[in-house]
Amino acid sequence: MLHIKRFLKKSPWVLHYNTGSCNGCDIEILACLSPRYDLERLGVLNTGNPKQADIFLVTGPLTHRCHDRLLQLYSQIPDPKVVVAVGSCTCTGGVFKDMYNVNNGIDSLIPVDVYVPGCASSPELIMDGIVKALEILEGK
Amino acid sequence: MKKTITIPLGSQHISLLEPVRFNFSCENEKITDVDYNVGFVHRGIEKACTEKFEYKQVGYVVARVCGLCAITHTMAYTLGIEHILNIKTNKKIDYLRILMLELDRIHSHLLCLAHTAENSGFEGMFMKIMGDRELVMDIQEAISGNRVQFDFVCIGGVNRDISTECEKLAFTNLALLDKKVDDLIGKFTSNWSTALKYKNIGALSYDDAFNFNALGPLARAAGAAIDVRAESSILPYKEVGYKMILGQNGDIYDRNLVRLKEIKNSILMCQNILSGLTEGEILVKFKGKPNGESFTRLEAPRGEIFYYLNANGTNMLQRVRIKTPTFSQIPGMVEIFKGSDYADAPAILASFDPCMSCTAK
Amino acid sequence: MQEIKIENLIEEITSFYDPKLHHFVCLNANDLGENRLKLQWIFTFYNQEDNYQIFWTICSFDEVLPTITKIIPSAIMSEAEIVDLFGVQIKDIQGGLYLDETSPISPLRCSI
Amino acid sequence: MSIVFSFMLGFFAPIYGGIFYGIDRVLKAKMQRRKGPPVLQPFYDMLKLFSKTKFIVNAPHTIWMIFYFLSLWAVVFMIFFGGNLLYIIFGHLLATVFFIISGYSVNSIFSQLGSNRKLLSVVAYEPILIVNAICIYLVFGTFEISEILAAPNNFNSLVFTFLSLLFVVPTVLKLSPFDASKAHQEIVGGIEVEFGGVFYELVYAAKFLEMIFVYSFIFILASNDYIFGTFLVVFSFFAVALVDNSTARIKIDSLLKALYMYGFGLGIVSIFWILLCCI
Repeated sequence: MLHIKRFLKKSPWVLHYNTGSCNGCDIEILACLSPRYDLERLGVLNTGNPKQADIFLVTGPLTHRCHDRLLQLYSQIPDPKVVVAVGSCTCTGGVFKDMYNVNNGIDSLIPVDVYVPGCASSPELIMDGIVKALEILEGK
Repeated sequence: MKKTITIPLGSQHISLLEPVRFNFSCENEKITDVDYNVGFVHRGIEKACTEKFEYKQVGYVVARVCGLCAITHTMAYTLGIEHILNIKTNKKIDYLRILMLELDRIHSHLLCLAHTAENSGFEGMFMKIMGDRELVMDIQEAISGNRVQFDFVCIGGVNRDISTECEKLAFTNLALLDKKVDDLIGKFTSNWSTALKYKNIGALSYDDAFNFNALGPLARAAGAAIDVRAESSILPYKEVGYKMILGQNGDIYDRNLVRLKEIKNSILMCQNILSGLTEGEILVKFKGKPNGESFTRLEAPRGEIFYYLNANGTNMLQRVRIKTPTFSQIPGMVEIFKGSDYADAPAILASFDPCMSCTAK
Repeated sequence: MQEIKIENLIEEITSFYDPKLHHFVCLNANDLGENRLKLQWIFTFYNQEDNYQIFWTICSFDEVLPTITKIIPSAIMSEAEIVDLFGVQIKDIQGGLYLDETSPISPLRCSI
Repeated sequence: MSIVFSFMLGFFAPIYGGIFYGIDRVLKAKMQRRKGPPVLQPFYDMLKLFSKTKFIVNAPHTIWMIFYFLSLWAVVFMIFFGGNLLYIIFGHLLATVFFIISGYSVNSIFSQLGSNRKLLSVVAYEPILIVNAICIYLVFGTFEISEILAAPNNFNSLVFTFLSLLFVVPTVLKLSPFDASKAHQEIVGGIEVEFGGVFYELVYAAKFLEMIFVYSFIFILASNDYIFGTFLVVFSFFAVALVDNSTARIKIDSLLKALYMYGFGLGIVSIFWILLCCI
């Protein structure tokens, strides 16, 4: 019997959503796709379409207006899926903690599998996070 | 009868880095009306600056308004508070500050060019520019210790001195980048498909640039000589070789060229600064608490950034007002969208280099 | 700096503003407490170094302020922002630029 | 060619089509100074898509897509069994129409825009295919692929046909600059947008079949000289990848203009070339 599930980690397609971060982590995610870091050699495609995604990269401390959108996107991704919180503010709220329009990290709304720290997270950290996410994806 | 369709762009879309929602009302993919929603990133930084953080910390908080022009935010705040506290910095500090501002401008412009290329379906160019951009990211990392969000500027000076190895690395990388930018200018001017995609698309006329208060490369591409670097004397830009770069038509093509030429100018400034650096202290001591108000303007990669500070003699500021370039340009952007094709909308949007986290704070 | 009355704001700005010469930076609001709001319309001059022209006035939160978007289209953002963050009323300008139902109401206002 | 061999070629078309696609991706990455994914990446993607949860937007949407995939596969079978060139072109058109209907059947604006644009691009490239089929008929006197492949090599008279087909290849494969119908950054993949899981695999594997469809057109231009035919395919493969990497996406009306002016124009030139110079 062929174990289809182990191929999950060979072809992770990424959906990226910004829930109110400062763009620092977002441009580092773009830098990850660039020739020096080249995420595509791990099979990563930046799909931009929740229906075809496996890994959900979220940046930002979850502002009130992004709340519903994040939930919608999360529910549109077919199982199995992993959520990677990129950046300090996405993990805990970071510097934006307790500001009046934020919810202190996305784990107040959706389950997070991998926390990537750093302000801003460097591309190496983000890649580490994605590799970690692949291990979790295999187990799901 | 023409049927009007509404095409949403955002808040999550592959061509967007940040959440912003545009609703394009289109007739046959021709945009007739635009509805915008820019408040997705509103976090409440202005309030936190006056209630949660002391004035010495605020510089690092406002850096998180926007990751792309973080140094400009810190810089503008620092200049404002230094004006209130009456701190005079020396030449070395000014030079180091301009160096970082210009490096930041180079990487931001390169990112914008890459993003415009990507959004017009030009993946090869995106990869090429992103590859070249790593050169300047290396310099930033060597000087400040972080790639983006380097908290380099502090009240009274800068946090790190520049070592001789960094200087050497910066010289080699900048010289290399200079050649690559020349190459890029050639590629942007000679490619058949980019000409179709960029020429006369998303144009802003000279008069509209003034009427809609356009700023930064958007205005300069239309031929309007609007640049805070030329209108402000806080930082010694004229000493280091600043030159205003103007376009003519205000279309995407001109915006790209203005950005590329500004990168060349910034590289020149950085080289001048690095060769003209003198020995000196990097931090000026200061005493007392701020009391008074200040208005500071500074040129971010996207245009004018404005800080209003009001302090009342305590550790907490009374009011921090941040005005960012994209914020005042949105009515102008909406005007440009009208009448262009939806197929061009992502490329036009990227060529504005919009920064929503700046806009919504 | 020039103090103006809120009634003749439109006339003052119309007579002053020339799009080719003056740059509208922003409309700044500052809550001074005790139902007093300081408003500043900040302008600069193109091609002149550090030259500001600031019109300012102090008003209360109950007044309905006039809008200058007819003269300066880009002012709409500044005005919508202070409508949201301070809860003042400006003619023909709706709130909802930044805040939703779940957000606090007029967060930058002093809590007195 | 024996029937069994042809059947095997047709049956395993998605498999080696996938390998072509994998090579294409690696080649593109190398051109962009990247390492790129492994060659077998399309199969990893396929197996992954099988293990995802199944999402169906509505039944017709998915059913039309299955029709599209099956009829495309049937077209590929027809190619390998040496069928009639005109039947193959119209069979492919039928498959594409299923694809377009599938795009129209959901209430998603991106999918419908994708269908509009796909329809326009079909209108653009289909005449070129037919004109080129006429050229092939003029040279070989038959539409049957099996007879064409047995005829002696006469590429000199088909040079312009080859050039004109080079315009069709990126349009059918949705590659830059003629990829307005897919336009990832504008309409998020167009018709593909609403598919997820195993049904997206159909769209994904259809790309491989489309590759086989267009490249087999180029292959038969060399008739019985199979080595030269392979060379033509490899050459156009490189040329298309190079152009894909060095151009931006042009708008759908520019696409129509470009295809009619150059692609169709070259097809007409080809007819005159054959009639005046070669017969």
